[in-house]
Amino acid sequence: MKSEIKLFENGKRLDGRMPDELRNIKIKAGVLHRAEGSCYLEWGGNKVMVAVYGPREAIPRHTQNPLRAIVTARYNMAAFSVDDRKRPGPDRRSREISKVISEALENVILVEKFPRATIDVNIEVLDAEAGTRCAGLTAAAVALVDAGIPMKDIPVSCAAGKIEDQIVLDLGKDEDNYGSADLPIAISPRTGDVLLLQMDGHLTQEEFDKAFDLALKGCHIISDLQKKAILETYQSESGGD
Amino acid sequence: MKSEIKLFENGKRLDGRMPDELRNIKIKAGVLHRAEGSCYLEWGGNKVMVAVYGPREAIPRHTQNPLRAIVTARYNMAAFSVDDRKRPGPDRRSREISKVISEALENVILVEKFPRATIDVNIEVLDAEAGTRCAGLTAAAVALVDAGIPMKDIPVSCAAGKIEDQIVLDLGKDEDNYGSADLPIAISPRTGDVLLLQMDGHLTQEEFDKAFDLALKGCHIISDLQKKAILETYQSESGGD
Amino acid sequence: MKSEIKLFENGKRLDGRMPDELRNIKIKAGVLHRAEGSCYLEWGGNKVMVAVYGPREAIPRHTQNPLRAIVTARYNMAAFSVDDRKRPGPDRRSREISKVISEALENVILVEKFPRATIDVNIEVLDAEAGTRCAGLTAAAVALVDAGIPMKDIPVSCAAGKIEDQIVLDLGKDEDNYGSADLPIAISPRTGDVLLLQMDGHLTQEEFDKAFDLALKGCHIISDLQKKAILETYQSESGGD
Amino acid sequence: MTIVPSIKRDYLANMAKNGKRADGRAFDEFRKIEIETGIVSKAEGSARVKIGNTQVLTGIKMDIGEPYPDTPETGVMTTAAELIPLASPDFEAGPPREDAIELARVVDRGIRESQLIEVEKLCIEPEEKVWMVFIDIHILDYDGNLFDAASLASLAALMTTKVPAKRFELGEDYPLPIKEPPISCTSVKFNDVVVMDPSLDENEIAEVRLTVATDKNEDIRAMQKGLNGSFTRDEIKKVIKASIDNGKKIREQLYKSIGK
Amino acid sequence: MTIVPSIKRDYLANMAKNGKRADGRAFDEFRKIEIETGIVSKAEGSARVKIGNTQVLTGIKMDIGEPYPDTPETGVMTTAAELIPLASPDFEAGPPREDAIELARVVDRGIRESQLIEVEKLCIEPEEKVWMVFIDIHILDYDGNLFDAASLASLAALMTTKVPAKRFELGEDYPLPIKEPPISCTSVKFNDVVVMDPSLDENEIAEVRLTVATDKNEDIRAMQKGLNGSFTRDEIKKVIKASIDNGKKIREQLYKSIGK
Amino acid sequence: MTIVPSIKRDYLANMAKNGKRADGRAFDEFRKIEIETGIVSKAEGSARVKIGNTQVLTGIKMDIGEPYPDTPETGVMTTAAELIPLASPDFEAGPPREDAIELARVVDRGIRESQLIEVEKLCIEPEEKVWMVFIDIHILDYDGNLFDAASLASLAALMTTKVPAKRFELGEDYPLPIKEPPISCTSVKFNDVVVMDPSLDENEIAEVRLTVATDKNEDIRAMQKGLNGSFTRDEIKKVIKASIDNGKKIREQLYKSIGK
Repeated sequence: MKSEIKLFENGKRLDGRMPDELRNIKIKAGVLHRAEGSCYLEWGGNKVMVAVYGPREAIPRHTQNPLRAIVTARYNMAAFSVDDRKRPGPDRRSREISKVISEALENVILVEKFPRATIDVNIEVLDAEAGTRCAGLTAAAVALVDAGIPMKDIPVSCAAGKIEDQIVLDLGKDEDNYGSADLPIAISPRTGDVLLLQMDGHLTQEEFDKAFDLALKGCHIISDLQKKAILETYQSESGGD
Repeated sequence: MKSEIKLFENGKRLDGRMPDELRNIKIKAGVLHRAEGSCYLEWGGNKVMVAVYGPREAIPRHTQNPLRAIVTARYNMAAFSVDDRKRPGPDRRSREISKVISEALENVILVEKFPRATIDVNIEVLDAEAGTRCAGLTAAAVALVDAGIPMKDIPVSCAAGKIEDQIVLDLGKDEDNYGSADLPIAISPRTGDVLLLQMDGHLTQEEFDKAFDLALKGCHIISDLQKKAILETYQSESGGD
Repeated sequence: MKSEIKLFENGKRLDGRMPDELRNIKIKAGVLHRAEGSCYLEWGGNKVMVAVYGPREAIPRHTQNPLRAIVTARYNMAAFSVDDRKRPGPDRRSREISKVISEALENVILVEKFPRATIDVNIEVLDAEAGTRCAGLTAAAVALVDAGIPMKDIPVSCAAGKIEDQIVLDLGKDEDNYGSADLPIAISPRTGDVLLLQMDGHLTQEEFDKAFDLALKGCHIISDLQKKAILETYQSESGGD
Repeated sequence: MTIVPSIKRDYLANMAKNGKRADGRAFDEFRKIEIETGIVSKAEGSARVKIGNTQVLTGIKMDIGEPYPDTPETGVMTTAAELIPLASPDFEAGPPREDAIELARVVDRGIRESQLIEVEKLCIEPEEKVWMVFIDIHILDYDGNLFDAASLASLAALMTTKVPAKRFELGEDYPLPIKEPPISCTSVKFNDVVVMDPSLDENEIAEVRLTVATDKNEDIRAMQKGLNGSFTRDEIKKVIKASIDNGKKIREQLYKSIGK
Repeated sequence: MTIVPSIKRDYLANMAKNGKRADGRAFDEFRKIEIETGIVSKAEGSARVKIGNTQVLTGIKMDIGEPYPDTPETGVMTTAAELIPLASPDFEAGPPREDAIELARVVDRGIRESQLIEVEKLCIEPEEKVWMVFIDIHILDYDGNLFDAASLASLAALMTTKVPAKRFELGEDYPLPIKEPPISCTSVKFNDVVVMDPSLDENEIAEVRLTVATDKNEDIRAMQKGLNGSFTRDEIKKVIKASIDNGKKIREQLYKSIGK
Repeated sequence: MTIVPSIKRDYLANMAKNGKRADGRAFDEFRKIEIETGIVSKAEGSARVKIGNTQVLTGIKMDIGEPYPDTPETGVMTTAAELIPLASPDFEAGPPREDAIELARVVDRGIRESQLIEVEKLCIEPEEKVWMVFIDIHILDYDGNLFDAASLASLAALMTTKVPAKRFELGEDYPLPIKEPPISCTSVKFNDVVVMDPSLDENEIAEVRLTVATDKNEDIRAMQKGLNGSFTRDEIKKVIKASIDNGKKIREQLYKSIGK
């Protein structure tokens, strides 16, 4: 899996980025008409659309929790979002990602306010490069704000990784394929609490610390972009009236 | 798909029919013991068996409509009814046909009389040539009468099409494969209301009018056969007593 | 299917057994912590684990019988239990075996004592040679006793068969593949009532009688092993206190 | 899972005590059987069998496919049964359930284990191409005793099947190579009475069921016990005897109906 | 299966009696249409179409596969539609349901039967290798009239699709060979009024629906009636006429948007 | 989806406040581990691992198949986990659910990403034939901490697997080529206490879970956070440290149990 492609040239990465540099990120909230909250996000070559519905009564009833709302994130990749067409429908990978994103979002949503309800977060990956789970979670957080769902904080996600023995921020496609470690995290930016954490690859304890710090730094930068996008929606909404 | 087979010879079609001639049609009602109404129909090389159950309580309950009965037609082709064995179970084609037949039947059944009920119409194609949806709907109408389901009218279905630039009635197998348009319709014969209408192929507006007229003509001929079959059942039933 | 392998040598079978000899059988009850009753059984090369849960409320409710408990045996082969890996999940063979075992167990369990309940009997085949259904049913009976489920009798199962025109007890793997008949039965040992009976192959009426007698004999031997295993559990339990 | 229809049971049990069945048959008597072949023109073989009002249609399709690796020179057969909702208000659409699976497997084993089809003659090219035989059983009208009707329809369909060699450019069509068929007869027991060829009502109150397939030499070729009741050894013997007797008559009718 | 929203129906029917629609359109008028292509970089072709607030994204993927045995020299096309829960509170996750199947089949037939894609030009090696075209329709925002939005998005995506020859080492990429596209226009009827391009509310109270695809010669290329209401012959004629008129305008916009 | 068993939570939280666990263990202490290999004779490798009363059986089957097109010279591995209803009153029959999928994927990644199996040595013929390794995890008795038991059973099974070359006429059987195994250790947090190797009760009241796989160089080879609670950075550091310490002991026991 890990081959001899050169991932650095003159201290720069294949796409010209510095080791601690994010790919370009664009976030726009309130892009869909039917959804109660929505967000369109471009992150490097990733394009993600998120729609939030709810809180509404969970159906069938036996899925209801009498004390709080359940949060159901549904991460889905469009058939055409990858090089070789993906069969439509959930697979094991998408079901695992849906699970870890649901858990991360549940942490910040004030679920106790909506007993017996469900809050549905639909994440559609329209174009996929690397890092779609971070992109999906980040967009989902904005869509939840757009839907007016009360939250303790706006969660945000970013990854760091290791390529050619260097720790870098936000792996691109080739870096993901040929790098030697990937560490996606999600945090509550206000407290620094870790809501999502996965690691595949090989990191010494020192490298882990460095990668974790870098991912944290990325999270905080992106958190600002989220807030800006939310603000823009409010402004355009009031502007539009 | 459209090749150079000759579909006319001396003004006659491959099977010797004139352009406005139907294939042979045989209809027999009341052929099954368990079903509340049934019909066996042969139409050219098509053999279709229909059984009607209901009105009975729709289960599960969330499928019930509190104001009227739901009509569920289930069109199914037997695995052995076609040249290459068909995998058992519904496919996208059969589900679409089930849907358009259900909708056509719902139009004439007095569904308001049976709130919360379901009326199930099971259509089994045992031998398939061309035109099974018309055959299935026509047989279903007779089986509904046999079951005593109250209806505004007895719907009837027939197709017309275009082969070698001629408009003809009731396409046969090769005509369906090599012809250039197929227009199946179903009507309420008393009013002429159109209950089913599909068209694939290529027709000018004039050709459409001509084909539609021809299909209507076919419907009225078949409508008489339906009524004859229903009458025969009543007679044989009273004769048998 | 039936080839020219020699299944007898000097009056003995391939594995050295005499015609009326069982394979080695080891039975141990109470081997699992979570299950309400359990049994681990080795029978020749077969290894079977059974866990019993219940009686508990049957869910969903429409599966409940208001007059008695339902007994749901679930026979499952582990993917690695056979030469060529088996796809996980039930297939038609395992569903049929689950059905005949459920029916045999229902006969002896006092189901009237537990209206609306289900008693679940999970049979996992971890290593499969021949005769897994007999092994599974025999182990299930012990696990039911271990769970304290009241029964009229402890059912027991064994097969006889025909190889090279001889009737033999308890077919081994090659005998099953190359023999000419297999007759698995299950009985209630106290009354001799036949609870399970299947036969594949070719037996004259006389051969059937002989095979049936031999299988009965096997059942009674195994019945003693079941009782010994149950006794050992009680003793070790009281010894442990 | 339904509550036993106790009134029906009492009524039939009372009649049985006096040696009678609701439709006037003797305990070991079949209903009228009708066998008709060549029903479906698209199928390589087909037959419709009626036992009383029970009506089953079996169609046979053949195709060319790869053999299984462990039997590189033998044809492949597959049996599927559908309890289509056409046949009974109690049958549901959807994937086959336990009852349909047991039915298909019992018919399948009856054909497979009795080596009815000479599958070794269905090899076209070892390891590459063999004939595949698909046996599809459609229940059209369910009025009791599915096992025997499904089995008999499948036999009649197979015995009149033509291998479609011409369609695959392998010479002329020829009859599917078939051996002597074993005939299935099914009995059920309720209130200590055993009756052959159960009607729908008898099927519904049955405590236990036994199907026995026998051949013209009166040998046993397959057995399957069903339901949660039990048989005594003596009852099993009697069922075998009655199955042989009825099997003989049905075999004659089968041969006659297919013109042999 | 839902109860007809009768208040909504009364309101819209009353407006219609006075010749009006809730959003001010004429009966035969479409909402504003936007067409944008080249949306998805991973796809061989893609387009997002908005009709009012309804928003559909179609992506085209191409691959190499085996042709069907009966058409050994023609490419293969497949159309799938997903009514993903993103687009409406009423759409559910899971396998496609009747509505999605009908949608996919109508779009598929519109492309297939009109021979829009020149599939005979998609053969690489007869009987062995042909191009496969996968048309995947994603509904992003559902505000009525899915059929036309899905069909138009699929046309725009196909007309801007590049065959990825280079990726498979078969020379340079080239445009997917395409003929003249038929344009689908959908009308619905409620309370004896027929309106074109139904809004979500109009869709919900519709008694019957008719989709008509017409080409630039004003010929009819496909029709599909839906729902349990009925049309008179006269209504059908009028719908065809209105579909031709609107089709003409939409065709112009389509060509313009893809730069032709 | 169940209501938090608050009495249980209070009880365990109270004990934890006093530095205690219900079964007397230290916070960073594992239960007794038993490892037994060679359990299943039909499997190419197998192991049963007990951690306390939790009992997991992993069986390895190998077969020959085609490699993936993008890795034509590497073997293929697949991991499946079944939470069979044998193991717990809460597990249900049917297709694997989210929990089983996460379990299988975490074990799979732990093996795959750590490159435990030297898949490049499993090529028989490039692009044509490679060895396929099927890792099937059966939970037999569920008493908490599935991740570590499943992972350890899979390691032990793989490390004792023989490639069945003889069965496929490819020479003598030989041990599956394996590198140094990373050991998984799982911790959970409740009421601000973090404990290693959670018991069933601890699992049920856990707010958040962290699994860390480390190798003999004390490097981190895989991590997975689960559940909707959160960790502070400091807690993560401590969990890593404890995982390295416990991993060392478990590695020793693993090597000993497989006779190395």
